[in-house]
Amino acid sequence: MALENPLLPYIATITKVIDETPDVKTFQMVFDDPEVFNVFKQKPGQVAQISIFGVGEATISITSSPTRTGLLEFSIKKVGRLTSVIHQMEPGMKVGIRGPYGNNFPYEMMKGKDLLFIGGGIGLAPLRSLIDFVLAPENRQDYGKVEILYGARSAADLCFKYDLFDNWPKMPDTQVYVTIDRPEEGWDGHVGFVPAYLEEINPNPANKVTITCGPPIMIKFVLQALEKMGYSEDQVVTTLELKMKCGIGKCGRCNIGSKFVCVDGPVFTLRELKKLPPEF
Amino acid sequence: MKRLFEFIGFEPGRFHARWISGSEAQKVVETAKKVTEEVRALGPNKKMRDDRC
Amino acid sequence: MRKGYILKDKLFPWLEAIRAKYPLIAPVQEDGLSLFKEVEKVSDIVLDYGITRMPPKDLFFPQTEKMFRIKNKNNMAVELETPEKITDEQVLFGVHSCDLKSILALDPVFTTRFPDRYYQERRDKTYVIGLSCQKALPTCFCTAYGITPTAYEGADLHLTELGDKYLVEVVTERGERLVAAVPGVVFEGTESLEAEKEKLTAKVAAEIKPVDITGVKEVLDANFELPLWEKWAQKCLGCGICTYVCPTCHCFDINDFNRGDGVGERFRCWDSCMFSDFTRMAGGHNPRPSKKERVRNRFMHKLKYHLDRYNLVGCVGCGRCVQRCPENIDIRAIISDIKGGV
Amino acid sequence: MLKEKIKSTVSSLLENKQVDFVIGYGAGSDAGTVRPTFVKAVEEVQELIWSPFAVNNLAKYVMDHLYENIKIGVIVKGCDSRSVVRLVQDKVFPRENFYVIGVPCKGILDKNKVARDFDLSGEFVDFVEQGDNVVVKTTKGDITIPREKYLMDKCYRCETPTPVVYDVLLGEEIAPFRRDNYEDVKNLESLSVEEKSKYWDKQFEKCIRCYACRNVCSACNCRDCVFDMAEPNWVGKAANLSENTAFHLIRAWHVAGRCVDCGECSRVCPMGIPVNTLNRKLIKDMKELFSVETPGKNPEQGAVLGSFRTDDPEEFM
Repeated sequence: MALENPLLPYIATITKVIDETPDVKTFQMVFDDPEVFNVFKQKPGQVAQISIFGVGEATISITSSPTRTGLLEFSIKKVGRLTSVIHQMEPGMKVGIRGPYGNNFPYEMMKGKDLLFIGGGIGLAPLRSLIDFVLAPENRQDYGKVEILYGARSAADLCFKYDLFDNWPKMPDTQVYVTIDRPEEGWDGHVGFVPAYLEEINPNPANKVTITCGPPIMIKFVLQALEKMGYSEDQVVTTLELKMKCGIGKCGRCNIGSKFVCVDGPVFTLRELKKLPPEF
Repeated sequence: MKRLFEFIGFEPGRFHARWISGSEAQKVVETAKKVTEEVRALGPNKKMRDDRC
Repeated sequence: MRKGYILKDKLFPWLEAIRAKYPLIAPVQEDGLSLFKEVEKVSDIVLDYGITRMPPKDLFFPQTEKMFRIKNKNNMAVELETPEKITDEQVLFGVHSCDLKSILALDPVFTTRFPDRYYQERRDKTYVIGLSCQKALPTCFCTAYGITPTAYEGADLHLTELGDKYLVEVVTERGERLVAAVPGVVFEGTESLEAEKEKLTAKVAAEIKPVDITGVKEVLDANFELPLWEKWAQKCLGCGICTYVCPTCHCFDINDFNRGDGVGERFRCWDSCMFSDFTRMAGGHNPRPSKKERVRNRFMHKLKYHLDRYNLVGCVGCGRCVQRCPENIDIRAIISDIKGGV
Repeated sequence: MLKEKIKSTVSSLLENKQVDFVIGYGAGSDAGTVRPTFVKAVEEVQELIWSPFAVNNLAKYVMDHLYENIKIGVIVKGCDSRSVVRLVQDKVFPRENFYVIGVPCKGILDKNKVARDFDLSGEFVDFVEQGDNVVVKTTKGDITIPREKYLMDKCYRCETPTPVVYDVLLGEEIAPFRRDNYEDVKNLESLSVEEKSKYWDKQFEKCIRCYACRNVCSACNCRDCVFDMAEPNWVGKAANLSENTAFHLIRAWHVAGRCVDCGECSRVCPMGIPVNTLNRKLIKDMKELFSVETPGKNPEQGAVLGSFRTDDPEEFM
């Protein structure tokens, strides 16, 4: 939807801050003008530009599913200037949001299929918008079995613990696999890197789509593992993260070859990805 | 620094640099007074003003 | 298209009549540089300026542009004020064919898919008057892209000096409006001028050192890796000259200026894909980590990516980057290397 | 012929594996321009030329190879050789990784000055010196240029026509025959406060913040430059007079005591800002205050602002 001025953010208020890990917080936000929710219609996998006024903007994926109306959630890892400032913000404070930008996970194409989500670290945040979308009661019958494979460096670094250990495992026909990189005291779950765990589980590619997001090195080995297991390039969907500024295909920063990640991405199938120059 | 400031057109007296030890309280006071007086006499600085907003 | 003429000695009075009505931006000579500047006296306008140091894109996409004013009270209350009006109607005079074409190359970037309000308003409110070249510079190579040195595409009105007259071509409806608003163009008997213009076109085109771009796009389509990128990148200093003097480069950054008391503004300013931090992410990852990737990106944008996206050339052969590159990285030589596949 | 000497020297350096590659000059787009050329193999040596327009300071390029176990040959003129000294003194690039090919130089022609009076649009073929004239042979004919009339401004005040450091010197040593009396700086100093301010405001207003002056500078060797930093945001990215002035002041101070006055910053500026004059003001002051030489001129002299003598003037006490 075209705004009159796409570079002007909507003002929103932080309503809740959830500590996910030592360096990740999830922010619930609500537009100050409730009418904005009628025009800001995000689809799973899209991103938004979050403003802190006087500081700047950062591109953050929308982690809440569109099926949860009346709020938006953003899980933000403290890595840079803006994210450090937002980590100090509290409920009641004002931010700006513009978007939604980019394409979305191909949830129509996924209908009738089993879904395998593979995430690492903060990479679960964009996947979560689609997980909650397909697990929502109104959509659940459209999709087959849902498997979620997720890993982080340590137990403390696992995002969305309430979903991983509580909400999602309770859902019908849903399986959650969690792993951490190194053994640690008090952890009786799986230990090892995500790609290795994936090969252990060895999920059958028949009628399945995998959706993966995580650090570049994880994605690289996950893609290799999936190809080895016989997944076709169309069965593998990933979402990329590049530095963005405008979000609207003009500022020239997030291009990979002729494609702009902010409008042509961030979601690509492995087939599309292989057509792009290796510059991401 | 002072010399380059003046080279690009800041008024002499707009910028001061003084070496003052922590024990020289009197010198701090005197210097602050002198700098304030000199700068006040020069009036508001016009160079390098960022008049945005 | 309507055609008319202005007698040569009536040109400046006509421009003065325009200037009396609108801000007039035209090539002037200032401190040894020719630049498009708002003129106070039409006599300051330089007609045989060769090429301006900076392209006219600044008129539509200023180097630094305030987007909105911010009043932020400790993040508890925020007010944003967008400017009511971005610009008044203005006239840009004296744009050569390469630069005219570059405006057309920028248009789809800013006006399609999420139209950019700032660019759009400046574009809508600017009458562009083109001016044919009378001679070519050693760095000119517009003809490589099928642009003729007298082409009017991109102008609203286009002028060509021919003997004691200027041929006036009214290219767009906006041009018609300007002609109606400022009388002075005589609409009769231009046949001989048109024939003269053809001769001028051939004369100037013949002065241009030929550059052949056939096959360049195909080589780039097929090869992302070519040894030439490393060869040229090692000469590159990584400054932003080529991108800032380029009429079709449109990269920008968005930043906030903060006065300190919560009042500030959000502005955008030109940025350059040649800068090392351009694509560096907050976490440190950089998809274009070395000069090789950055140099490749710039020339791929000029010769391939812009064509892929908008079916328009990303280079118009103005030669500014050739003139200004401190280390003589010459896109014409790169084109020839690409053709040679080296 | 200097060109032949350069070629044979570089050939033997490469053949004997004394260097990994050599940075020299190749032919540029027109007769008045040279292009830095990186020669890695003997076959490529033919690309090297010598030209009276060979102005570029090539020493900067070694900074692309920091921390590499590499030996780089660099062709330097007197002015450029000061960069080599400073790079070594600052421990940016070790002396043993340099192979310095020195070229004595009576002055480089300013292509902008020459182009006003002569047609330089042909390709460079060769040149010969005939007394006080330089005859440049181009594909569009020969041009006879009286040298003294068309030199780069910096060459009229050159005090090091022979490189101050080299591993091999190609050609006869030239004894210093000019003096730098900082006329350009003095002229500006003599202006009133208002005139100075107006002059520099006009210059800084033109700045497009392309950072070419920084990137070409052999004294600009920080891994992360303050001008690229968003946090802390020392200088805003907006191009306006205030931010531009801050940029130029910080840049000049930052290289104070390290700037070798090679003049490249002024040469590359696309807007014709006399960037180097700020540095020269600082050098002139340092010379007056501390009785030192231009940085890099005397390999024995350490960093000017990095050393302390008890008799240093103390204007700030």
